[in-house]
Amino acid sequence: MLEKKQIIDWIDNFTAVIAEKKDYLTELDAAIGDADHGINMNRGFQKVSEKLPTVIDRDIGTILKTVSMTLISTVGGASGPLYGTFFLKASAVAAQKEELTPEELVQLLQAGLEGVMYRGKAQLEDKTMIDALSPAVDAFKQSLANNNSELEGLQKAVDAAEEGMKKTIPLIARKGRASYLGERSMGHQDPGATSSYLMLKTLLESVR
Amino acid sequence: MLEKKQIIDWIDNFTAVIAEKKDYLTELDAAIGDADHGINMNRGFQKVSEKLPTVIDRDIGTILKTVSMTLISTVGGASGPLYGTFFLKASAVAAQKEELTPEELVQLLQAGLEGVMYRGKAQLEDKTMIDALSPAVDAFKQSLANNNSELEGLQKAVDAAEEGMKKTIPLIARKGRASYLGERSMGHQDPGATSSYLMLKTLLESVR
Amino acid sequence: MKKLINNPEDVVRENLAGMAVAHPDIIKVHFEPNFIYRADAPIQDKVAIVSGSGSGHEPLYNGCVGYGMLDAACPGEVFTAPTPDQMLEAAKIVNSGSGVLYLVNNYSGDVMNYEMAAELAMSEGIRVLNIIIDDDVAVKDSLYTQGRRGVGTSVLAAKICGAAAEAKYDLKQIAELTRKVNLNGRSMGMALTSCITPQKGTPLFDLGDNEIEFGIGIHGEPGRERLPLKTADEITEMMALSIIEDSAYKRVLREWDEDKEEWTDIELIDPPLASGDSVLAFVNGMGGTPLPELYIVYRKLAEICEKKGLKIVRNLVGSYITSLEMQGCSITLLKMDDELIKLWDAPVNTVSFRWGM
Amino acid sequence: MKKLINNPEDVVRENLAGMAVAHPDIIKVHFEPNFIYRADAPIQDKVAIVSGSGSGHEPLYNGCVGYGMLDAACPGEVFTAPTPDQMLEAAKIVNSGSGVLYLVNNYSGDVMNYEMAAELAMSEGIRVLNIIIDDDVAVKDSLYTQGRRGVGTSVLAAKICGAAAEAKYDLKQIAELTRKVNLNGRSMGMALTSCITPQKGTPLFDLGDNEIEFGIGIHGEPGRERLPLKTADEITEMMALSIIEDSAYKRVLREWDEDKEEWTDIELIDPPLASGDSVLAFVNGMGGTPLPELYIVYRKLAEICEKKGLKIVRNLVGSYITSLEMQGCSITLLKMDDELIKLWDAPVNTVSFRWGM
Ligand SMILES: Nc1ncnc2c1ncn2[C@@H]1O[C@H](COP(=O)(O)OP(=O)(O)O)[C@@H](O)[C@H]1O
Ligand SMILES: Nc1ncnc2c1ncn2[C@@H]1O[C@H](COP(=O)(O)OP(=O)(O)O)[C@@H](O)[C@H]1O
Ligand SMILES: [Mg+2]
Ligand SMILES: [Mg+2]
Ligand SMILES: [Mg+2]
Ligand SMILES: [Mg+2]
Repeated sequence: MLEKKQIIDWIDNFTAVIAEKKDYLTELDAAIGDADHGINMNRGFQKVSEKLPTVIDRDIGTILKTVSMTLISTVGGASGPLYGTFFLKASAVAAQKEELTPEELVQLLQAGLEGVMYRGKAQLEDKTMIDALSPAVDAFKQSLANNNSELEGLQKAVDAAEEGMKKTIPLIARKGRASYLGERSMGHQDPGATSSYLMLKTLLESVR
Repeated sequence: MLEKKQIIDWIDNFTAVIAEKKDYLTELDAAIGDADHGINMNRGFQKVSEKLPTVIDRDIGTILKTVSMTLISTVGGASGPLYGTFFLKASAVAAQKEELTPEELVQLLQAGLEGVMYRGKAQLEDKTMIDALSPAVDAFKQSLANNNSELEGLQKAVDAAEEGMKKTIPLIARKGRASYLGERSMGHQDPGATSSYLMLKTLLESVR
Repeated sequence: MKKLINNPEDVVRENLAGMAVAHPDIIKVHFEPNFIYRADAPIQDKVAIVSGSGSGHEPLYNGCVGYGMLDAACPGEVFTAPTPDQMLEAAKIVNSGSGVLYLVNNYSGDVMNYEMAAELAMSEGIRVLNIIIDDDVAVKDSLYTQGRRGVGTSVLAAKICGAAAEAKYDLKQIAELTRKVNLNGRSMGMALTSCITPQKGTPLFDLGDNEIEFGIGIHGEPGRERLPLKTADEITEMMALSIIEDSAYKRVLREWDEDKEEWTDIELIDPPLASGDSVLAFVNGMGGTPLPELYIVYRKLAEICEKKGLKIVRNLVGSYITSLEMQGCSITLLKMDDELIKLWDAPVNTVSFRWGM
Repeated sequence: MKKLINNPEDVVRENLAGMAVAHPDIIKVHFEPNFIYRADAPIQDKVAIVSGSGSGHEPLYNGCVGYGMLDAACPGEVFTAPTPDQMLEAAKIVNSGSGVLYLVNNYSGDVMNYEMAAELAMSEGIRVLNIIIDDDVAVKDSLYTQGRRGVGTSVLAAKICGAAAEAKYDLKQIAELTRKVNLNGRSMGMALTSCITPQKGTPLFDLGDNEIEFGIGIHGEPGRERLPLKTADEITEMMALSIIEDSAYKRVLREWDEDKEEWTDIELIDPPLASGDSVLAFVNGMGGTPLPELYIVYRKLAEICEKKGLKIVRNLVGSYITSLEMQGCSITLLKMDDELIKLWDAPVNTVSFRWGM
């Protein structure tokens, strides 16, 4: 069972993680993009941390929708609509809820992932955040199907996200700015996959 | 007695000296001007060396006037009109002549100097080419008045020009581009005084 | 980092504030969300055209707002696509009821933010069409990439479609015209140096003293390949030939289908240039390149066009789409016909473009 | 050195060649000696205005040739005053018999070359007056220096006097008007970086990462002082105050006396700016500075002018007088009256300036 408090912690902690990893994410983006991913994400989550206190008494759906709307209107670039859509679709699953069952959490992540895929039209191995998110959702689902605990499932998800993130290194990008580099995008880790991995890792840590 | 051949040698040799010292003069100008004095002078004298063969059969006046006109129409900047005027006024003294007496040579340099002063309105110690030319003409005149030979007189002129050139180092510029630097022009040798010293030194070497 | 700025976070806002006080006769500026719009908006019975991408490309769209061109421009953060609320609020102010065309460059960020903006605007009852510009021949295939980027052609499209809007083309007609401009425009760019974004504070990439990046976009991204430094004539020839010899390019773009009421993929093919074609030749500076270098490039480009049988009927030389202080340039060739020439020549009055009035 | 050029020696010529093919409707180009002139020159019954200085400041005078502005521009080598034969031949082509005004910047090279040009032109029966622009307040005294340099005001003078020539002011009247513009204009500039001339190939001076040059000219010369890097607002304030608080400036300039037929020194004093004055505010980029930075400066300048009681009635923001790819900017304030406003607003059609037609 995931309580609202843990969701709020997740967002708060992820805000801190993004602030701390801002330069790292930006450096990753400098190699195959335009050197702003950390800056973009940080601008968005700083604003989220301003907005969050106004809705902490509301349901999880409202909280996640606020995160979504704030990201959509402050991040811009590719990651703004993508993370914005992720949280928007996630918020629909959590509408009216004060807590989430493990199954609901999987649904929530799954919905977010599907939103990202609809908006961005990327597939697995296009060297995007999908490469972290998609295997994570699969691993989480599988783990629950095997009757593991929520924590165990989340741990599997984070492991899969990390593996997916690292697997982006040798890939040739086929979506987003990095795709223009063609073969020159090989050998670099995708910034969006990295921030997605960090997002799931922070979720695990906030739940534990 | 100075023969036409020696005048032609002087111009030829000075063309070579300028080509060789181009970067040096430009560096001097970079410190207190706009880094083009060597480039300007070289552009002019390269053109002079193209034009000269067409007039070597004419009198010294015509030869020097050709040098003048070529410099005026190719050098530009401050040094173009100044060296152009120097040779223009000098050429008037040598009009119709095939050789020059020592006295005529002094008059020729004196006329050139006066032309430069009229055109540029600079005085001694303004940190310009005047600081090399003016003491040189004085020393030459003085030396002849003391019944020294032409060569001795020219040697004195070159020594005085060198001393005048070095004396520009501590001066604060009051004319030309360097004057905008105010006290920051101190400690640098004036490029125009340097090229003027080289011109006289080359004359001596071409006569000797 | 040496820039004439105060805080890096304030660059976009203070730039807009400066434009607002400098050009009140032409534009107004709205803050939070940020956008620039025509001082006399909305214009009755006229389709409104809204564009804008990341900042750092000035004058670009900011300079294109005014009579005969854009109704509004939405500048994002530096090199970052603007957010949907900017385009939504801009659309609300400039829409006269005749609908809004979002002119979108084909970067994943721009495309997605404009799609969200269109969804929001339509949900508020504003008729909107998104048309994408993807003209950068440095991107070879559309299957394994995001597809061609939108670069030089977007400014030309803003001028031509802006004139069409003044001439009372309706929304569908302008959408069709924009597609036509896009399919007939091709660009190629290169960089001699990188640039420094205010937020990052260090160069986006390192280039050796004897290297250039060939096939760049306009966001300080590295290009298609890194090459040894060449002469202006050699570089011009490489760029011009990549454009002139580019073969038919097929891609799938997502547009809103007003009948089905959903985003639909449409396939578009642009025909290659051919001897005998009339073109508009646009030599664009990346910001830090002195104007004479652009004319040196234009001079060679004119020579090559002549040799290839292309007739330059109009031209544009200057730094219109920049990457901050980057040194480099791009070439755009837009195949022209009588309609496009007439619309190009039509009066315009913006900060960057002014003629005929 | 990384530049989009072929041979350093060919930069000026190839730039002109590019301009000639790009703008045949506005200008023609003459080579050896080099100058650009109005495509429709000479204009009957109109005084001709000729200017030009070293190259490397583009678009500057090259961009000012056309209806309502200059009749000819004579570009020298990079950062080197042009030679008298350029101005002479230009005068011969553009003179319609109403005489020629040489608009000269106060650099020793420019002044001397234009004096020689005037002497040559007069000896060929062309009536010529040389009027000098010296507006750079970075130069404090005129006694121990070459005197103030001609910078931003020269472009404004070209526009205003060009309009006066179209309005059929005669030569003496235009000379008087030019003096008036000069005495009412003041400029101040600064640099964040140096620049590289094609011929030298290395930076003209070295600036530390946290240093700026304050009080520079436009030839890549070092400035009045080197200061630690500051914010845009601080820099703008320093520049604006040097101009606004500049006291009356007295200098002696050499002009041709048509009665005495000789060069004569005349003493001129320009009155300081005072609260209540109307001004044209011109923020100029040095070439490598992105446009938003100029608007950030303009924004602060407008604030300061308001505080000081100066009313900005017209403005100009952009890179019009550059030093190649140098980063930095200058501010010019020109005190305006009804005559100057009317002439500023008059129609103009050049490569850089186009309005009212
Ligand atoms: N179409 C897409 N689908 C999924 N993810 C994408 C897509 N395009 C880009 N991304 C992700 O966005 C990241 C870049 O985000 P960011 O740098 O903030 O935006 P931008 O590319 O606009 O500068 C990439 O690393 C990639 O993971
Ligand atoms: N008014 C003047 N009178 C005499 N010499 C001058 C004057 N102005 C400049 N000079 C000389 O010209 C030299 C600079 O020449 P150059 O660099 O070729 O021209 P510019 O200063 O136009 O770049 C100076 O070093 C100085 O000696
Ligand atoms: Mg990015
Ligand atoms: Mg010099
Ligand atoms: Mg970006
Ligand atoms: Mg010079």
